[in-house]
Amino acid sequence: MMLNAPIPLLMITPLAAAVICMLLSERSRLLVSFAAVLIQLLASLSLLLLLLQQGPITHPLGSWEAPLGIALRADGLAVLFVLMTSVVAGIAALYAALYLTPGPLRAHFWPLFWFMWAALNGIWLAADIFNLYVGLELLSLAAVGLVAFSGSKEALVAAIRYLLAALLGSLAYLLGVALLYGAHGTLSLSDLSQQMQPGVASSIALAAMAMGLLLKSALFPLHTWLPPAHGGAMTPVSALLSALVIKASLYILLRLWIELRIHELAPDASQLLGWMGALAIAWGGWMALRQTLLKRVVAYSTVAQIGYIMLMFPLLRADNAEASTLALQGGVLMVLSHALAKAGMFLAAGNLILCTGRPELSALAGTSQYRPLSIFGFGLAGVSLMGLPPSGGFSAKWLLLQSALASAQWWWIPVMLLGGLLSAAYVFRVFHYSFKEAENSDTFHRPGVGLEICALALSAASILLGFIATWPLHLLTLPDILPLAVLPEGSLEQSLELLQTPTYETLHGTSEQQP
Amino acid sequence: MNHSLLLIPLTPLLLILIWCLPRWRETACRLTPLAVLPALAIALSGAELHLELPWLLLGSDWLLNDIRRVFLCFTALLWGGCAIYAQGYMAGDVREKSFHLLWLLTLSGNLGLIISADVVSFYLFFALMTFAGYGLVIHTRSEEALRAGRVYLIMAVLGEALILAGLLLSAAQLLVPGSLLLEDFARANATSTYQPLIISCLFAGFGVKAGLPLLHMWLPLAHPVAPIPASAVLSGAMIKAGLLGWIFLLPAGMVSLPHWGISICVIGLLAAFAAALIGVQQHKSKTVLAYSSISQMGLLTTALGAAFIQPEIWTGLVPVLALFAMHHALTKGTLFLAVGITQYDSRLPLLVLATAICVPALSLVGLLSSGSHAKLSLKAMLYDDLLPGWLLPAITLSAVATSLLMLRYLWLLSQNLSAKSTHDLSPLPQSMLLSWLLTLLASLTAVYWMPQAIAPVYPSADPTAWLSMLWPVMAGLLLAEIARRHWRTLPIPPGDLIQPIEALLRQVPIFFSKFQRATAGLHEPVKEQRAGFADQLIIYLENQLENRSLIATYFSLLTLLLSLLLLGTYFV
Amino acid sequence: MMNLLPLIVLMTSFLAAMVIFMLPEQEHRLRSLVNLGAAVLKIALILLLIQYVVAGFRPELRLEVLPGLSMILRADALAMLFAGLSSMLWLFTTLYAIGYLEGSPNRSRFFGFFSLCVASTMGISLAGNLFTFFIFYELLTLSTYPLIVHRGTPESLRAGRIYLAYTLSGGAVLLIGIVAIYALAGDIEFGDLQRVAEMAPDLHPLLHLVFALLILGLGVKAALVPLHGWLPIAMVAPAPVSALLHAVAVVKAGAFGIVRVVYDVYGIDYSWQQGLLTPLAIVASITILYGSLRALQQTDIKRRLAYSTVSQVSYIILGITLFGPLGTIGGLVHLLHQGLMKVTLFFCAGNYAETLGIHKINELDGVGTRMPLTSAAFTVGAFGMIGLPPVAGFISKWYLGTGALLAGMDWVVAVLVASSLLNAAYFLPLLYRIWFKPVPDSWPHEMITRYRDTAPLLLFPALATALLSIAAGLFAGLQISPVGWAELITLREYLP
Amino acid sequence: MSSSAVIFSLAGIGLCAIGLFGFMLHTHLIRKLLAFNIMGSGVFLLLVGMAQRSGHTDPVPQALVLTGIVVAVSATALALYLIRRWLQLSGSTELPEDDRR
Repeated sequence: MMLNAPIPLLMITPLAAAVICMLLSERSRLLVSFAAVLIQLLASLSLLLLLLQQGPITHPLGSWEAPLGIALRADGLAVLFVLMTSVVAGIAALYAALYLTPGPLRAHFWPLFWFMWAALNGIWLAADIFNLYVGLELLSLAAVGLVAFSGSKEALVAAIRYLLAALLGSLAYLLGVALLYGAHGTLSLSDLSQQMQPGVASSIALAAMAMGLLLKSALFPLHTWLPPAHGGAMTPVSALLSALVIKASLYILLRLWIELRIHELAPDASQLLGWMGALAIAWGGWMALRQTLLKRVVAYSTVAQIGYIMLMFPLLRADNAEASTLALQGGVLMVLSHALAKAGMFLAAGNLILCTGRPELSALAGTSQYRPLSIFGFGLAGVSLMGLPPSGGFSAKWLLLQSALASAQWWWIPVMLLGGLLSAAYVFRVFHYSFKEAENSDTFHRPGVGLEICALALSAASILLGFIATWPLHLLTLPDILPLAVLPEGSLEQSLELLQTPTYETLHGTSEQQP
Repeated sequence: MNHSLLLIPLTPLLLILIWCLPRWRETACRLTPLAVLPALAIALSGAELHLELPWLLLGSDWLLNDIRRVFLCFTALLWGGCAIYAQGYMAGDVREKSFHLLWLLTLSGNLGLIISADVVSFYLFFALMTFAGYGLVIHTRSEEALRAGRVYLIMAVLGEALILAGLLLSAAQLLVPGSLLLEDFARANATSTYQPLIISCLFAGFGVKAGLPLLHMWLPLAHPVAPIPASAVLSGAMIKAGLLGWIFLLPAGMVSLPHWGISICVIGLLAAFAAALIGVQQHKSKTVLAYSSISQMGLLTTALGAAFIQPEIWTGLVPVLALFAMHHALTKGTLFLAVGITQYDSRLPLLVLATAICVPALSLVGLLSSGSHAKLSLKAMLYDDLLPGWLLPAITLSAVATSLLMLRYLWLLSQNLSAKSTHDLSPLPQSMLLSWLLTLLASLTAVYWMPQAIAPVYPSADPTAWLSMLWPVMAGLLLAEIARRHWRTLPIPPGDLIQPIEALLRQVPIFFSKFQRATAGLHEPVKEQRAGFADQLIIYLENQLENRSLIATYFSLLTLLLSLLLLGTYFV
Repeated sequence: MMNLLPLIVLMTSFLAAMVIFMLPEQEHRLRSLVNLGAAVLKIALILLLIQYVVAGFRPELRLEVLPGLSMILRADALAMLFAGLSSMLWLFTTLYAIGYLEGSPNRSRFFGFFSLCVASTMGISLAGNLFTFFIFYELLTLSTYPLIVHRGTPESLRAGRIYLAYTLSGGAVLLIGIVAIYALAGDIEFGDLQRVAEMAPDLHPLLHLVFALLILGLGVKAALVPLHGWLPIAMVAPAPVSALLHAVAVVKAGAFGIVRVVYDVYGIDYSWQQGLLTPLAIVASITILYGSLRALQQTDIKRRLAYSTVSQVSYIILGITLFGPLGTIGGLVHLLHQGLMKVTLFFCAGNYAETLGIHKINELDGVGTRMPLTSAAFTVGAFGMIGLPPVAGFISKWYLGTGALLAGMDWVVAVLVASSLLNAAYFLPLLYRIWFKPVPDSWPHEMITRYRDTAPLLLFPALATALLSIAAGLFAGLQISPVGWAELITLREYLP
Repeated sequence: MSSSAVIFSLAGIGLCAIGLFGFMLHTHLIRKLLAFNIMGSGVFLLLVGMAQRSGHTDPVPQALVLTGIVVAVSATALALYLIRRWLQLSGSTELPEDDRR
């Protein structure tokens, strides 16, 4: 049953877990959660297998057909994000279980966590724009709850700010949905991509949807709610928010942009997104450099990294299939590696704060001496964020750079590289503090081994992604969501072949070494 | 048998190994005189030896032929004699042990370069000799010694650099690609397009050792301050390394280069005369000897120049040069050692002492044994129609200069002797006396038992020829007598030109400090820039963005902008 | 198995690093054991690899990390030159570091990153394309940073910051260059010269630009003037780190990268025809002279050595710009020779500092009497730098000079000669002070009094590398000498 | 498009605009929340209005609005809870203007 129907399982398990967690006692709550995490992992894996065997799957929930029913769709991109969620949220759940002391806080955490996961899966698998709205809204509410549940004053302010921004974004998105439905009479993404009519209503609709989504993704200059929310939340929450939640709205934006073929028809709009991204890179990097609180540094780093992801949009060009493919690959890889690295970094930062007992950067002096493992976890994640090899971040940057060159948009190259340097500056600023001579001996607390391992696992995964990037990128071709029709002859086929078959050089090289 | 060549430079090095063991150090010091024995034995054995060592450096090639044997022979003799001398002279010196170490190193270099037939070994031993010799020069660590050492080192490094440049330039156009043999280099230099540059570099580079004018300043500074045995080998043996370099590497005898020849002759004669003129103004016997060395090397330089004008004479000239080198080395060595003898109570009758001191001086002016042989042979070789007519008279005339220098030397020594009464002086160590007499003997007789290579050139004992050697000495005596009565010595300091040059160089640090000031800022840390304008602006804007719910406004504006963009490009 | 060897070589130090990170701080003996064991094992493996390479094999391992983009580890002759150097010096430097850090804190971290640094160097040498090269190039930056800031003092933190600013910027520029050449020519492997050579003529200006970018990026680590500013400042690091930085790892990585770009990406013929080499030669010459001039002005021993490195590393670059086998041999062999000699000098400088607290040049007076063996080793290194035989430096200089003339760039000889003079000018005074100045009444800060010279673990590596630098010069004629190996590489380069 | 649809749509857009302005201008959190609800009503009106184009009633927008209302209610509830907590903790109904260096 489980292997046959992973899609409903992916939706139902988290919702069920959320409800059950609200009802049960402390101990059983953890058990249920672990069981649910396990089911989620297995379900996403079986979905992957199914996808590899059968290709993209469409699944009407409860056998109700669209438009009134909810249709779910699992193509390569969706499955990739499902898997990413399972890995990151699974590890974050483990971390949370170890991190949160038993008590009311933990009681609040698990239901919200499961609602969030349900919303995420809903968004990844949604096939129509209204379900995306529902998912978004559920996600926002769960996320706001997660930010607020620690109960401190700062967290509360951050949560209210976050909520207000999220509501504004949701409404803008909903407005767009209304206008699009009014103009086209359909909500399904695939129908819309075929029936898209030009007009004022469609333009406003798309603009409102895009901006609403960007507001939820905290793209500069709509980012100000993010640092307090992500920096002020409890560590596992920060990790989840930065790694997964903001990716949901970006995912929707990407879907809209590609499936409604805006990247082909309105390159100027793409340029706007790109420039906002460029500014975000600079702004976020600079602000990260100026923070005195460790988690704020990491939070502003998210602002900058979103900018990187946005650079994918102007690089998706109708007139250059090669550049578009590279851009899509680079952008998606950037999302993946950022998810892993940022989650790892937040967890490592949380560990460091546990060590020192203080949230300031200046408290880190001596940590590299006495708690090298925590710093190491932070550093590994930092490597990926800086875009230094070998890491997923580097591979993504490589692809984006290649794409920028291929589409002759050279101006993104300095943006990416300077952004990389800025991120190096703020990551190494943390090291700088940690390497400072400590006056006293080992006075640090010792975070549990489990916590360290969680952080390290995520950070290491972001590095590992640099070596196995072909594998997630292969999923992007199931099906290839950039329509083949607009490609010049052969170029994509070639790159597809590159994905799967050994190149001539590979064969040549191996044969050559036998003298 | 060929491998016995290895012994020549390695014996001193082996002694150094022994020296390095603290318990054996004393023994090693006592054994220094033995370091030359293998070299001497091999040199006198008369066999032609050739050893190829492809694994050594870039592929080494060591050779002992007739000419080299002469050089090896007198070098070993002189070093051996001086080493015995040093046993007595250095006894009780605080730095006696380090003296022996440096002695052995220098010796190894000096012996090694004589048997090197490839450029790399040659350069290696040459450098070894030069740099270890520095330690000998500054042995006393006195102010003068350090200054002399400084000048010596700077000039030596310059010389090394010039030699390296010359060698590299020659290597570019070898006729046998990849060869490292000295003779191939010399052959290449005969035709190379870089020829002027190569000849300049090599001539000047080795000229530093040989004391060419303007490159000579270290000589009168270094020779007097070094301990006497070291001065003797510096002036006698090591100075000849420069000559060897010329013989091995310059294309003399292969091509006719009259312009070069004339220039070299002029330079040589300039050295011969000017050194004498400056030398007679000096007040230290060792300084006078040093200038005499410059003067004598000037004669050899002139002969070299002649071979550039008339290549035909080269084959005959080389043995003569070797003979002359041998003569000068041993004689000058003896003269230097004599200076030390006069500082002790030798308990010899004054007449014996004076004779023993005067004999080598007479030899140097050309009146006796090796001196007359060498000078006569040289002149005989330069009887050539193609050579400029003024060459021979000039060389003959140079004997006047030499005599003046020798007279000055003897006079200074006699002043020395008479100034101190015998009982002020400590007794002369036996080893010093022995070695002095041995060297003297060698200098007088070597010409008769030296390797046969140079034998055929001996001119017959022609009285007229001898007369031609006598009159310049007489003229010198006359001049000296006149000068003694009417001439006050000019206040020319040892090293003559070095003083103005040093004054000039002292300006250089000023340039340097200016340069330093100009570049110091370039890579020194930039001051921390905090709270720059841009930074403040960004922080201000960030606060503005966050406060007062402006986010909704930006949001609306951006939505509007995006709609317009979409409208503009998408749907219109 | 043979094809796995490069990976195993890489992993010996990488795994050693991981194990060391995991070991508790107080497990000094076990850590040293792991470290030395890995170092010895690596040398053995490298020797094995060299056997294969000599026999004409080319062990290779590849992994596709991005579509059309592979990570390639490959042991070719040039790789083995650099790998051999780093594995050998790793052993000595580790020994030295064990002695040097005796009793100081944070050794676990230090040795961990130390091994990681060597692993990156291995990766750089074994990289089979620019992409792989870049991966390890940046990894090297990351793994050296903790070593530079190891002491945690404000100066070392500042040095670390400056180091990062330089090297990461350089890395960024290099990345542009690499991305650009990949965009132009695809996944271009080292030695695959057809792709660039056969490119359409209208792309040549672009290729030149890319060449400039690559050199600019690599030039930061190779400390080409004016990109050298980090090097003297990074001198605050502990002596073994300086030794590693200067002799093996960082500057060599830059130089080695330039070697790869010129020989194995663009190809020497193409670079020569297009006139790319002369500007590079000019930059290298300026660096040689400028570095020497600046070295003259320093009063701190390590800073003087640092500027000397600036100058000496450019010999390598100068060598590869000289078209013809001799220049190539000179450049390549200097990669090894400079490593040996400079590591000796830094060991000795460290010994002076650790034993007697000597940091300034004017404190060196008479130290030859107190520490004769260290000083002898220092002398050997200095003579090598000046280029006096039989120390290895002469051999490099000889090949460079003859190579320059062969390539028709006779002005290079003047540069070499001037540089020799300057080298003499800034090394000979040191030697004079060491050997000929009277022994002072007291040393600045005498720390090791138990031994006649200094602690054996500090002394042995310095002596060993000094002997090796002499041996490299003295036995240059042997097939197994650095020159012999460089000749082998050159043969393969010029007669493919 | 029928005239009632136009009226619905225009009213919806008007409400949206009013709500947006309210959202921008007010600092009192409850007012902000109310402004958001007004905006929400505007969007729902728009949805319903647009759905009337084909003469008969389209069930989809109805379902959407229904869902939308549920979502809006829960969001409002959460917001109210948070605002009340904030009032309890700080005694203020406005967000603090936190300044950074």
